[in-house]
Order: sequence, then C-alpha cells, then structure tokens
Amino acid sequence: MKDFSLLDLGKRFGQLLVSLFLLLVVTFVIGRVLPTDPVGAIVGELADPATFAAMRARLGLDLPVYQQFFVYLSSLLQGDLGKAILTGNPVIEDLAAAFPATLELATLAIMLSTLIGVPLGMTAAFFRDSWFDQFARVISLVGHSIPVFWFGIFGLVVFYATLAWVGGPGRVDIYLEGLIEPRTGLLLVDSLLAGDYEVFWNAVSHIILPACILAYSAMAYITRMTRSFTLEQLNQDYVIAARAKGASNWRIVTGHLLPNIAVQLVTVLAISYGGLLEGAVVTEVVFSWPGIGQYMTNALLIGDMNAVVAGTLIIGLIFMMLNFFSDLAYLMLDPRTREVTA
Amino acid sequence: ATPNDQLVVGTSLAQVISLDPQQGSDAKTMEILANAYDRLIAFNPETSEIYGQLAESWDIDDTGITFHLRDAKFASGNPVTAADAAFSLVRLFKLNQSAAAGLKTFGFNGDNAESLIKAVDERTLRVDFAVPVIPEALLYRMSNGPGSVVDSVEVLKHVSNNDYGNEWLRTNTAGSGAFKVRRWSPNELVLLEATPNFWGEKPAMKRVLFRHVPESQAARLMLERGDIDIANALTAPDVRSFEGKEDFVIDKAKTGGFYALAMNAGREPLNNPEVRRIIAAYGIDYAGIAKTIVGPYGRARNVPAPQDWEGAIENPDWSFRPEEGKELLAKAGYPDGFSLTIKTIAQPPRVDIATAIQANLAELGIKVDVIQGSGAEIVAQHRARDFDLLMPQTSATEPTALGSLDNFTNNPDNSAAANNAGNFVWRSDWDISEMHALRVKATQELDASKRLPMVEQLQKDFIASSPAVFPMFERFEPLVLSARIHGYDAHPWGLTRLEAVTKTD
Amino acid sequence: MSLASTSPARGKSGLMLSRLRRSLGNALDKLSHEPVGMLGFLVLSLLVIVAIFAPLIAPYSPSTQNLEQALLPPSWAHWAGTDEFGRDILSRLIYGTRITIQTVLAVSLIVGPIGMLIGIVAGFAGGRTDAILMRFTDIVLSFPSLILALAFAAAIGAGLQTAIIAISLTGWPPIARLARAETLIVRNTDYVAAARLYGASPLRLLFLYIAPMCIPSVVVRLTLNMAGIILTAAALGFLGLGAQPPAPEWGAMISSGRRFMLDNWWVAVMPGIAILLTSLAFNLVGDTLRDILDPRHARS
Amino acid sequence: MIEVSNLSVSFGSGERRKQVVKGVSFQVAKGETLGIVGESGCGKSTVLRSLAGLDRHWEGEIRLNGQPVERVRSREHLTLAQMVFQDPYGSIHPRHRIERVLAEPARAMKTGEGWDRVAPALEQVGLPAAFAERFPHELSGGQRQRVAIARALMLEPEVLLLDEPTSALDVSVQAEVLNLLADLREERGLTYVLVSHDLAVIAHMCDRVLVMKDGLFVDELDKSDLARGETHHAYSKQLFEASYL
Amino acid sequence: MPAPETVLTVRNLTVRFARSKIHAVDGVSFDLGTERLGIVGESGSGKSTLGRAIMRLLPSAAKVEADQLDFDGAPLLTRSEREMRSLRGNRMSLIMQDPRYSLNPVLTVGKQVAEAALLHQKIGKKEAYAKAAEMLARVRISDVERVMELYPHQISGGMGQRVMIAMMLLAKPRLVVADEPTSALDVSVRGDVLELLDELVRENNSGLMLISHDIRMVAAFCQRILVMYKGRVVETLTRLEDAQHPYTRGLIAAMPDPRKPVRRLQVLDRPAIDALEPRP
Ligand SMILES: Nc1ncnc2c1ncn2[C@@H]1O[C@H](COP(=O)(O)OP(=O)(O)OP(=O)(O)O)[C@@H](O)[C@H]1O
Ligand SMILES: Nc1ncnc2c1ncn2[C@@H]1O[C@H](COP(=O)(O)OP(=O)(O)OP(=O)(O)O)[C@@H](O)[C@H]1O
Ligand SMILES: [Mg+2]
Ligand SMILES: [Mg+2]
Ligand code: NI
Repeated sequence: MKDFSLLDLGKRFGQLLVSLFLLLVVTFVIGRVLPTDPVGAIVGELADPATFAAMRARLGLDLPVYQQFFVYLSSLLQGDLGKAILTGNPVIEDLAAAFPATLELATLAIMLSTLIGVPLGMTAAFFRDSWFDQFARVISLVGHSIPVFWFGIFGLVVFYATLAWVGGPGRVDIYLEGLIEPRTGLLLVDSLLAGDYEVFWNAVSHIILPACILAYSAMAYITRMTRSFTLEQLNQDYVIAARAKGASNWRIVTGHLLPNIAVQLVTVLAISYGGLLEGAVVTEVVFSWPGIGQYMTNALLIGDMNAVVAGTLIIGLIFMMLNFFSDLAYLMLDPRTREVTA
Repeated sequence: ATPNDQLVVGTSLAQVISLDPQQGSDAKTMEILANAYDRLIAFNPETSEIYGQLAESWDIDDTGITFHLRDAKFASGNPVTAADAAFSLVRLFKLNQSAAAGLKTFGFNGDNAESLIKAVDERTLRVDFAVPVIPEALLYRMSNGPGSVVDSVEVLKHVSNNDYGNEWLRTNTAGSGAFKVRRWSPNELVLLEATPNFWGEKPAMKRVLFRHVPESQAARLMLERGDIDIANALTAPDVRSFEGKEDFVIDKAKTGGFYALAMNAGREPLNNPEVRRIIAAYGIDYAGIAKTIVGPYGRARNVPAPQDWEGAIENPDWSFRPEEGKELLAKAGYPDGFSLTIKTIAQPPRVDIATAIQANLAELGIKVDVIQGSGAEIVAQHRARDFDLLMPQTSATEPTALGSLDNFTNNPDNSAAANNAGNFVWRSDWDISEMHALRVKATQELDASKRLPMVEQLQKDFIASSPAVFPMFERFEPLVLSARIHGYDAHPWGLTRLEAVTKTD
Repeated sequence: MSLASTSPARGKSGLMLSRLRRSLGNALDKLSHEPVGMLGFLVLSLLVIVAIFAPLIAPYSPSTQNLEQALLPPSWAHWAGTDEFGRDILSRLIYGTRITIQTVLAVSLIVGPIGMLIGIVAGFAGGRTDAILMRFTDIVLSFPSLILALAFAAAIGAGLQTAIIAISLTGWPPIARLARAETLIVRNTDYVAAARLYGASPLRLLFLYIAPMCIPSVVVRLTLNMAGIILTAAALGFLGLGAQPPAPEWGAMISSGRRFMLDNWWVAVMPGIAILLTSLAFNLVGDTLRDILDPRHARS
Repeated sequence: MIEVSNLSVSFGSGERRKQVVKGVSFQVAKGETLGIVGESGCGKSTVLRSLAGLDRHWEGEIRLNGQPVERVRSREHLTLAQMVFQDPYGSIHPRHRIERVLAEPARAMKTGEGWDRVAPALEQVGLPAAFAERFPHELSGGQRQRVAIARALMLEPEVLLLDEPTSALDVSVQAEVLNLLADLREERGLTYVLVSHDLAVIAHMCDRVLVMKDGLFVDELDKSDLARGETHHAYSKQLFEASYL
Repeated sequence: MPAPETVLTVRNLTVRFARSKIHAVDGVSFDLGTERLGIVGESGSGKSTLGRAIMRLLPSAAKVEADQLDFDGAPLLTRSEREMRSLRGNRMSLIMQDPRYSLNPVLTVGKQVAEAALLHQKIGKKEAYAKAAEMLARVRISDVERVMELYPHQISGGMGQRVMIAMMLLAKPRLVVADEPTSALDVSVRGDVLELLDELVRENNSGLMLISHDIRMVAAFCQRILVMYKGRVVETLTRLEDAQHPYTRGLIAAMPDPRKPVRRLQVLDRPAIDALEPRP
C-alpha cells in the first residue's frame, strides 16, 4: 500500500522536475546524433553543399552538441521551445494546434472506454467463468488484438461510406474548416463557445468513429484490470459482510466495490489516458486527424528535432503529471493513506 | 457534399514544409503556390505553348529577353512592378536553394544575378543571358514555380539576418495570384481564399482547401462520398477503382519526370559497366511492374526523355530475361551472383517497385536487400554516395527532350572534391565527361534543326553507356476528379491554376 | 536409511527432469480445466509447429513473384488468395509465423530479464537506488514509444532487428514496475527475514529468493505483452520501419495490404486474421496463466 | 546467555517518530525459557526482532553469550540466535522445495554443502525424509512450522527466538509443535525467548514471564506465580482474568 | 406475542463444493432455540461453511442440500435471493471474525452502520444515521459522533468488532451467527465483546450460534456445544466434563492449562478418531 503525505508529494514533484530535465537531455541527444538531416528537407534535395552548410549554420546545427544543448536550454528557460525547423513556426504554436486535436480525441476515447470497460469488467468478475465472462474477455481482447488501422478503414467503409452514420476523416467537413477561431483548440468546445451548433454536431459526427475505435482498443486493458481488481475485492470479507447485511448486488457494486477499486482504477485509467495522449499515429493517419502523433512522426521523419524534443517534453510532462495526479488520487480516494486521526 | 463555391482537394501535405516559392521545389508546395503567386510566363499544359501571366509580352534578342508587365496588384494592394520581378529572380539565386537548380544550369548565380536581371522601368524587366542558351528553354524554366513574383515591398519589411525575408515567407504568402493563403496548418490543411485584388477574371471558387489525407483509402471513400472534389494522392489501385465510374474523371499529369534507378558506379561490382548493363537491360521486368504496380503512375521508359516529346528516341529493347542475364553475369565473372542493397523512400509505389526489382534480380542470382527510409534519410544517403542501388525520382524543368536529359547526362566534375551533391549523376559517381560536353553543346545550339540530332545522339549515347542512373518509368501524377468539377486542366508540373474552375451540382 | 526418493542412483539430473515433467504436467492439468486458455494454448502450439515445418507445409515459396497472378481472390489453388506481387498469401502467412515467433521471443527475452533485473534491484535496494532506477524507468515510460522506435530506426536503419530492439527499448519499464511492486511485497516477508538471519547475501536474496517470486507474474505479463509486440511490429510496418520486404512479416503484410482493402479484401484480412488469432491466443494464455499462477488471483 | 539493557526502538522520523520499545532491560539464563506476553502492538515482536538482528535501529545494549553485538550482525553473531516466525505459511519460501529450505542456511553461510544434512534435520523434527522433495504448499501448517523450526536449528544456534510460533495453528497441532519445542530444549539445552499473546501457551512453556504493555515490561511472573494465578500488576491481572474465563 | 421457541431447525444439512468430492458439511442436524449454541471444531471442519449455508451466503460453487432448513418455522432453501436479502441483516445476521477485513476500508463507520438501517427500514438518511448512532452507543462506544466519521483503519480491533456487532444487530435479528467473533481480538477485550454480544442477544430474545475453535471459551459462554469434526457433528455437550468422543477429549487435553501443568501435551490420535468416524 502506498503511503503518502504532502511532504512525499512535494518530493515527488521535485523528482518530476529532475525527470523532465533528464528526459530533455535524452531526447536532445537522441535528436542531435540522429543521422536524419533536417537541412535537406528545407533547402531541397537539389541544393549545393554550400547552401546546406549555410542553412546549417543559420539553424545553429553546426555547433557541437553540448553547445546546442545550452543554447536550447537557455531559450527553454525563457519559455521558448524554439522554432520548428520544419515549418519555421514556433513549435509551441504547432503544438498548440496539434495537441488539442489529440486531447479531444483521447479524452472522448478514454471516457467511452471507461464507461463501457468498467461495467463490463465488473460484471465479468461478478459472473466469473460464466459465458458472459468469456464473452467479455473475448470481446475486449479482440479490440486489443487487431491493428487499429485495419479497424479504422473497416469502420470508415461501414459507418462512413456505406451507412453514412458518421462524418469522414478530418475534424469537421472540410468546407466548415476554418470557420471557428480556435480559442481552446478543442473544436467541440470552441464551436459551442462560438454558438455554432452546425460545426459542433459536424465535429461530433467526425470524432465519434475514431474515438470509438481508440476506445475499443483501450478497453481491453481497462476491462481486464477492472475484472481482476473486482475479483480481488470480491474475495474480501467486507463483501460478504455487506451481503450479510442484505445489500443487493447493485448496491454492493456501486456502494462498496466501486469506491474500493476506484483508487487502482484511477492508475489504470491514467496509464491508458497517457497512452492515448501520446498520440495514436496510426489512427491519426487513417482519420487524417491533425494530432500530435502525426505531427511528431512527420517531424521525426524529416529530422525536425526542435519539434520532436518539444513534443516529447510535452508528452513526458503529461505522462508524469498523470502519474503525479494518480498518486494524488490515492491520497484523496483512499482514506487509509490519509493522516491517521484517531 | 461540398458547396459549389469551394473546391476541396484531398492530398498529402507531408512534404509541404515551406511556402517560400524561391526555396523548396516540392511539387505539392508548388501546386498550392501556383495559385497564390503569378509567374511572368506560364505554358499551356495541353500544347506546351508559352503564354504571359504577369508579362503581357516579351522580346527575345541575342543577349537576353525583355518582359513587359501587365497592370496587376498584389494581394496586399501594392502594384506589381518590374522591380518586384527582378527582386524575386535575384532572390532565387541569392537564396540558392533547391528551387534555383533549374535556372542555375543556365549560368545564373548569386553573384551575377543582380547585374543580369534588372528592372528597366516600372513595367519593363530585362533578363540578360549568362551563357548562350536556347531562349525557349530559359522561358520554360522561368515558368516554373521558382519564377513566382513576390511582393518585394511586403517581403522587405520582414527581412532578418539578410535572409531575403525567407523566414517570413516560409509561413506567409505575398503574391498576386487569384488566391491567398489564409491558413496553413502543417499536416492538416492549407486554406486559400480568393483575393479581391486579382488582375484577372474573378474566380468562381471563394475558397480552395488542400486537405491532408495521407491514407489513400480514406481519400477514396471521401471522394466517393463527395466530401472532397479532387484526390491527387491516391494509390494505383484506388485510382483504378474509379475507372468507368460516371461521376468521376481520372486525369493524368504527365510530369515529364521519371522513377529512376541509381547505381553506385563507385562501388564493386557496379563499377563494372557490363554488370550495370546486365541489370538494366536483362534484370528488371519493366513491363510487368508497369502493368501491375505502377499502373496509372507511369509507364515503362528507359530513355531519359518522355516518349511523347519531340526528339525522343525509341525505347531500347530492355526487358526481363533472367536466363540470359544470368549467363552474361557468369561471363562477366559473377557466376554466383552478389549481394546489393536497394534504398528507397518508404512510399508507394516506390517500395513496391523496389520489392519487385528485388525479386527480379534474385532470379539473376543477385541478392538484394530492400532498405526503406524517410525522405530525409534516403536523400542524405544519396547525396553522400552511400548506397548500392537507390530509387530516386526526377522531375522535368522544361517540356523538351533536352531539358529532361539534364538529370541524367549532366556531370561537370565527378571528383569527390567537387561535392556536386545536387547532381544525380555525380551522386552515382558516374563519370561522363564526353556526354556532358555534348549536352552542354546542345544546350548552346540555337538552331533547332542542328540541335535535334545532337539530342538524339545524346540519348543513344546514354543507352549505350551502361548508365549508372537511368529512368525506369515515366512518371505520371494521376488524379481523380468529381464530375462536378469543370475547367480543371492538370498541369504536368502541378502548377494547375484554379481561377477558371467551376462546379455544378 | 529409508530415503527412497533421494537414492543417488537416479542422480540429480534425472530427478530434475522428472520434477520438471511433473510441474509441467501440473500446469497442463490446470490448464485443461480452462477450456478457453487451453484453446489459446493449442493455437500457440499449432503456431510453433507451423513455424518449424514451414517449408514442408507451405504450398508455394513466400517470395516468388508472379505479376501475372497478382491479387487473385482465395481459390483452391491459393487458399488465401495472392497479393499485389502475385505471391501466395497462405505461404507467406506460414513463413511469417517464423518471424512473428522470432520477434516475440526476442523481445520477451530482452525485456523480461532487463525489466526484472531493474525492478527487483530497485525494489530490493530501496532508497536512492530505487529512486534513481524508478525515475529512469519513468523517463523511458514517458517517452513516446513509437517515436523512440522511429528514432532508433533512423539511427541504425529499418529492419526486423531494429524493430525488435526498438520495441524492447520501451517494453521493459512496465515489467520493471511489476517486478518492483512484487519485490516490495516479497522483501518484507518472513522467509526473506529468515534468510537474512542465516546470513544470505544480498545477491543470494535477489536471485534465489526474490526473483523466483517475480517470475510468474513477469511471465504472465510477458505473455500478455506478446500480443502488443505483434501489434507494435505491425504499426512499425505501417510506417515502413519493421521487417523489410520481401520478408513475410504479418504486420508489414497487413499494412501494405491495407491499400487494397476496399477492392481485394483478402490481402489485408488474411494477415489480420492471423494476427488476431495469435494475439488472442497469447492473451488468452496469459490471462489464464495469471489465474492459475498468481496466488492473489487464485480461485476461491 | 542473553543480556539486554536499556533497549529502545523507534520507528519513523520527525513528527511521526514513535517509540515502540521504551528502554527495557532483561536477562535470560542459559537453558531458560523466557515468555513475553502483552496485547497486540505493544512491542513484543520488535524486541524479538532486535534480538535476532532483523531490526537495526535499536539503541541500548544487547549481549549474546557474553559478547556485545552490533546492529549489523556479523555471520558469527547471527548463528548465535535464530528465529521462528508466527506464520508458517509466510516464513518458508513458497517456491523452494523443503530440501532447499533446509539446506539454505548452511549454503548461505558457506559452511559446507548442506544438502546431506536435510534428512537428519527432518527426522529430528519428526518428519519423514521424503518430505524433502515437497513444496511448502504440499505440507500442513503444523508440518511447515516443524520445517521452520528445523531450519532455525540448522546453524545450531543456542538461542531460539519464537514469535508466536503456534498462534496460526489449531490447538491440536499447537500441542504437537509445543511438544517438539519442549523436546528439543531438553535434547540440546536450548535457550528460548517465546512471545505470545496466549497466556496458556506461555505458562505451559516458560520458566519466567514478562508482561509487556506499551513498550514497557510491567510485570514479571515466575512458574509458581503462574500456577497460582498470582500477579503483581493490574494489567497482568486483567490479562489473566480474560484468559481464564 | 411470544415468538416460537425454535428459531432454526436443521436436518441433515450437507454442503459440497464443486470439484471437491468431500462434503464440507456432512449431514448436520440440530435445533436452535433462543439460546446460545456454540460450535467448535478444528480448522476446516466446516464451521464457517455451516454458518454461511444457513445464511445462504455460500458461493454458487457450493451445493447446499438439507432435509429441512427452517428459519422461524419457514423453509429457507426455497426462498428467492430477493427474499433472502430482506431476511439478511434484518431477521438473521452474520458477525464475522476480523473487523479489519470485514468492514469496508473506504467507507466511514457511520455510513456502514447506517446502511444496515437504510436497507431494511423505510427511513431517510438522517434517521438512519440517528439509528446508527443510537446503536453504536448501545455497544458502548464513547464519543459516537466522532467515531462515526472515522474509517475502519482508524479504530482499534475491539472497537471494530463492536461496530460490526452494532451493524449486524441493529435490526434486532432473530438469529445471530457469530463466526469467530473474537479470535482476531486481544484477550483483554475479548471478554467485553462477548459480554456485549450476550447482552444484546438476550435482550432481543434471539438465538445465537457462536462459532469458534476455542473450546474452553465456548464452554464458558454457551449453553450447548456442538463439536464438529470433518464436516460432521460428533457430539453435543452442555458441559465439557461430559465429553465422550475421543476427538473432543483430545481437543481439551491438547490445550495447555496453566492450572494443571503437564510436561508434555496430549496430541490427537487422528487414525483412531477417523476409525470411529467412518466417511461414507
Ligand atoms: N517497520 C515498522 N515501521 C513502523 N512501525 C512499526 C514497524 N514495525 C512495527 N511497528 C509498530 O511498532 C509497534 C509494535 O509492533 P510489534 O510488531 O512489536 O507488536 P507485537 O507486540 O508483536 O504485536 P502483535 O501481537 O500484533 O504481533 C506497533 O504499533 C507497530 O505498528
Ligand atoms: N469456496 C470454497 N470452495 C471450495 N472449498 C471450500 C470453500 N470454502 C470452504 N471450503 C472447504 O470446506 C471445508 C470447510 O471449511 P470452513 O471454512 O467451513 O472451515 P472452518 O471450520 O470454518 O475452519 P476455520 O476454523 O479455519 O475457519 C474446508 O475443507 C474448505 O477447504
Ligand atoms: Mg508480533
Ligand atoms: Mg472459519
Ligand atoms: Ni491484481
């Protein structure tokens, strides 16, 4: 059992900063020693070597790695993540565009998979070894066993092309693109803020399919973990005590089991959420979703290390924050970790 | 379905990394910029006839060309002047990036550009030749994307570190085209908006959207559903699926470029011309690959001038003859074959061509490993002469046989020290001083009737020389349009203008 | 003396063998009570057999192209149809089992020991060592795994080895965490306390006392991971960075086959089914193993 | 045999520091059996663990066999005292066969092979030698506790520290284990420190009993006190009354 | 109205777990009036299974059969789960061994006790809490207000067991099954808890089944004792001294008694007992 006090949390926070710094170093070094040369992408493949050298110097890539690192670090400390070599845009702006797209998708996906996976897992545990248990197991494992792009194209063919239930690839129908000024970058939120319900519903119809597909692939893990947490709890005496009190199954689940597995569940959900926020490159490609996964993959393929380092930092930060918050959740949800008052 | 006043193009924007017309030379970028910028001149995709865009007329004399500009305004409202045109061309050579390559072979460079390209007055631009050239060839090259005229007033406001406004122009446009770029989100979309200041007819489209749809099957479904109007990054099978469908039109832009095969003539055993000849003439199933893999993306062609072009010679009888090839290899001293790698960008159809070549060569006893990589990686290795076999693709700089020979017969100095990494032949470490000299002579021959035999000879020499870098397939860019679209004339280099495009229900 | 069972005649190795057989038999016996797990186990056994005898089973060569016969639908001649190069898909799938098994095993063999070592050392040593190791684990964990794989592929070139190393590189942290959690429990048990009392050295404690306790859950986790490995390999294939052509790697097959999904479904569906069945089998076996091996999930 | 003076143990640090054992002193003569009783959490196990060398943050002085021992025990000092734990299910490695369990002390101490001493050790605690091949889960609780005792005796210590050795066992099995302990004490002249909360067990086994409450010894009873049910402190009186109801 | 004297009638109760050939409970018969009945036996003899079988709280893997299992004159085995729920915690209760595990660790004590009231009495939350407070006061918990806000890990074992008792006896059940209610407790508080239990049971005029392996404690507390061995009742006693069965006698002899010190304790002669108790 974890035992945290606020002091420990403070310590964890310090460790988080150190980890981030190390992450920065590692990413940076990986980025700079990589043979992929961003200069080629910029000046074009037919340019002279002299032009190459000039551009390299202009980007500061001719310095030794450690000097580049200090240059980068000092601008980072001033809050400047640098410019994307790729586009010349400030990386932070690129990320501010790409990340909300992923955030929106990942959040919806995690919500869907929680809403379905948790009850499914608990029910499966309740009726352990029944046909329902096996069914839930196979259903969720199938989601975990099929490549996402396969599912994605399949989903598009069925629900978009054939049945026309959902919108196609992209965040909205293309002709609605650019009508909403990004405020949060979350299209669903922005369109509501702007009061443009046409765009909102259009965006909903576009996000629903990729979100469902991501949710399905994330669901297996959530369902299985829920099932095993629930099984563990079902063996506990307090469940029998609750039944001896005359509590119904529903009451046992909602009133007794759920609060108990909530703590562990939060960690699982945090991990899944983190994985989704990392950007599902493949899903993003299939659904033309301009998210962080695609952005980073492209940046990497072209050797745009500023973008990669910044993106990795952001993702790392999110991961660690999620970790941090799931620790906090422990503190809040589990009375045993709070200070003993009696 | 899309509204009638908006045009939606589903494409791949992965390669679009700069909106500066004098920087990159990527086809997708040029496709977008062709509508944001005007060039002095352009050529008709059907007839290859040159016509004026910003230039109303031009006079050719022995030492150069004088352009007379029309009355036009930039999107900013500034008038288009000869100074702008001169600034843009000089800027091209000063920046000296990939975009400049086409014109640089005509002797222009950063040092002489300012003295050769001058605004005579408000509306008159004078371009002097640096070396003797065929004026027509120069005009063709100037009609390409890098010839775009930028708004020098705007650009000069954003100069930093002597970069000719490059940093700013990478993400902004300052042109006089019918549209201006309103939004560019990398890997998401480019949004063009009609400008009120355009000098020509007001376009029917209020907005044009280039949408990044990297997955071909997704693009195909979107096209079928009417969520995009044009798809131009479909894979071969997806293009084929539209064949015979009433509501769609398949069009092909014959780019004049090639899918080529580069062999490293500086490495064993490819430094042996006989080995190269056996691979090229016996080892590859051009016809089969063209039929099943390349499909709408091209056709088999080993002569470095597209089949349809004036002065192009017949294809040699290169075909897949594994038995003979194997024998010849044994005679050449390789009875047991050898091992090679083939490098390619991880993109269809190139990967598939590489896979097919791998299987073909295996039958000759040559073991080939395919190595895929990102564009940046593969190009860097190509430039560094670090490969055995590699599959580059070329594009044309002018729609003439001589122009397209540029990529395959041009290598002034093959020494490593020359480090002419922008040059395909140099990258293959292939020394062709005689052919090079002949090509230079041809480019300076103004008399077309004398030039033509030289060009034919050059092609014959090329085929006979066991080339280290040679074309395999003529490269087409297929695109599928919704039948609702009218007036879309696909330009071979992707410089399709959209101001005349209209849409019906 | 009446020590029938430890008679020297049988020798230590014979004894070991019979014990091994017994415990294996035990596990199988338990497995046989789990019809679903048994099914998974059978599928995996079949897979191994197919991999071993691939050349005997496969009707065609996996790499011979016949462009004339490209994209033929399933028929008696080609049970699973042919791909865009006219290669027999069934034969490729059969040969592909070798690559799949090789990948899965290689990754597991790298990830398992590394993860476990880091986990048990961190958990056992505690204090600063633990903090350092776990922060390091956190960093790797928070590194976008596909990005790391891509970076790695860029550094040493694409290929199966790259894929294996790249997947391994990001695969060990969950194992390490698991092993650490387990170690934290085990190191406070009375049997470890007793071992300290009779002077067992830290190394002895680590390898003879703690590691054996972590192995079952690590094995379970690895088995469950195997499905993920196949899928990650497929995703790398999607980006062109997995096994290189013409290797009949399932992930690469499915991702190049996806281009034909709408017209020639079998090209992508057949390897999809192979991946689905295999990873399902791995998952089922892992799930079942967990139920059997993990005392905390033991049946009441 | 054992001399403890002014032993105190604290856990935690800063505000959460809690003194669990508050400066206790006692002696145990060679061959004597000392009992420690007290309610849960009063610090019985902690005293024992400090004696054994498992807890390393005690203060005060501990002498075994006349030699003062450090907090981190040397191997020689470790062999002086061995411990038997409360839970026979948790004190034997679940994945070691019994032969390994019994051979381990000798192997860890590097005092010879160890394997050949397994059979006699089993015999000594009244188990058939064939049990060597079994895993712990194939034994009953009482049998496991016998194995644990056998293991503690492998290094031939003179002191056995018994932390509630029978509280997880049934009365009927408890009797067997207690008998075994009594027999071994007789054969080998062992010194026992026996911790339990069951006064009946303590009274049955011990020559002398210390009653512990909140980290302090509040009472000391000898054999005759126990037989007569005589106590010298209110707490021990309460304890006794509760046990004899 | 005087309640019928017999609270529970058990005839030939048998419990078998799936995949196990042995009967965990094997043909047990007895009657329980408004009395204190002790059930003793060694670990695994089926005591808990018997108690849970009566409560119908065994997992579905358990097969329960009986010629007769009547509670308050009405058969139990034929009732639906729904009817059982309205009985459990209301007319019949189960008090379990270890408050550390049998109280829900993440709910406050007050909430858990109040839940018992909420489940069976048509009252609001407030009243339920009031009832819970009242009951907690009955089990002599001081400072009830504060304790109700505490979580199970914040109270001592003795207190936890009182809470458990309050929770289970709140509805004044007819039948109380106490499954080793004190074996996790310190000797010093054991007496208090038993006393309390006794008091409440008497007051409610209920029948109490006290399950334990401590034969001496049961003897001191209960009016009758059932001795179980391997799933069967081998003997029914009112006084320990009357014990006839070798198992019972062995059990008594195996317990050390400071007042009668012996050098060696007597151990059970299992083969002899098994010979006496042949299994079908
Ligand atoms: N490692 C530890 N860290 C913090 N507190 C501890 C630790 N070990 C024991 N304690 C505390 O020390 C006190 C005494 O514990 P100890 O185990 O000695 O009690 P005990 O008398 O043996 O009780 P029991 O009869 O339940 O075994 C308890 O309050 C316990 O919570
Ligand atoms: N869920 C179950 N599945 C299978 N067998 C079970 C189950 N529960 C109990 N048993 C078996 O039933 C028998 C009786 O168990 P029970 O728990 O009733 O014994 P007990 O007398 O209460 O023992 P203890 O004193 O240890 O609590 C044992 O052999 C046990 O292994
Ligand atoms: Mg203790
Ligand atoms: Mg019990
Ligand atoms: Ni678990």
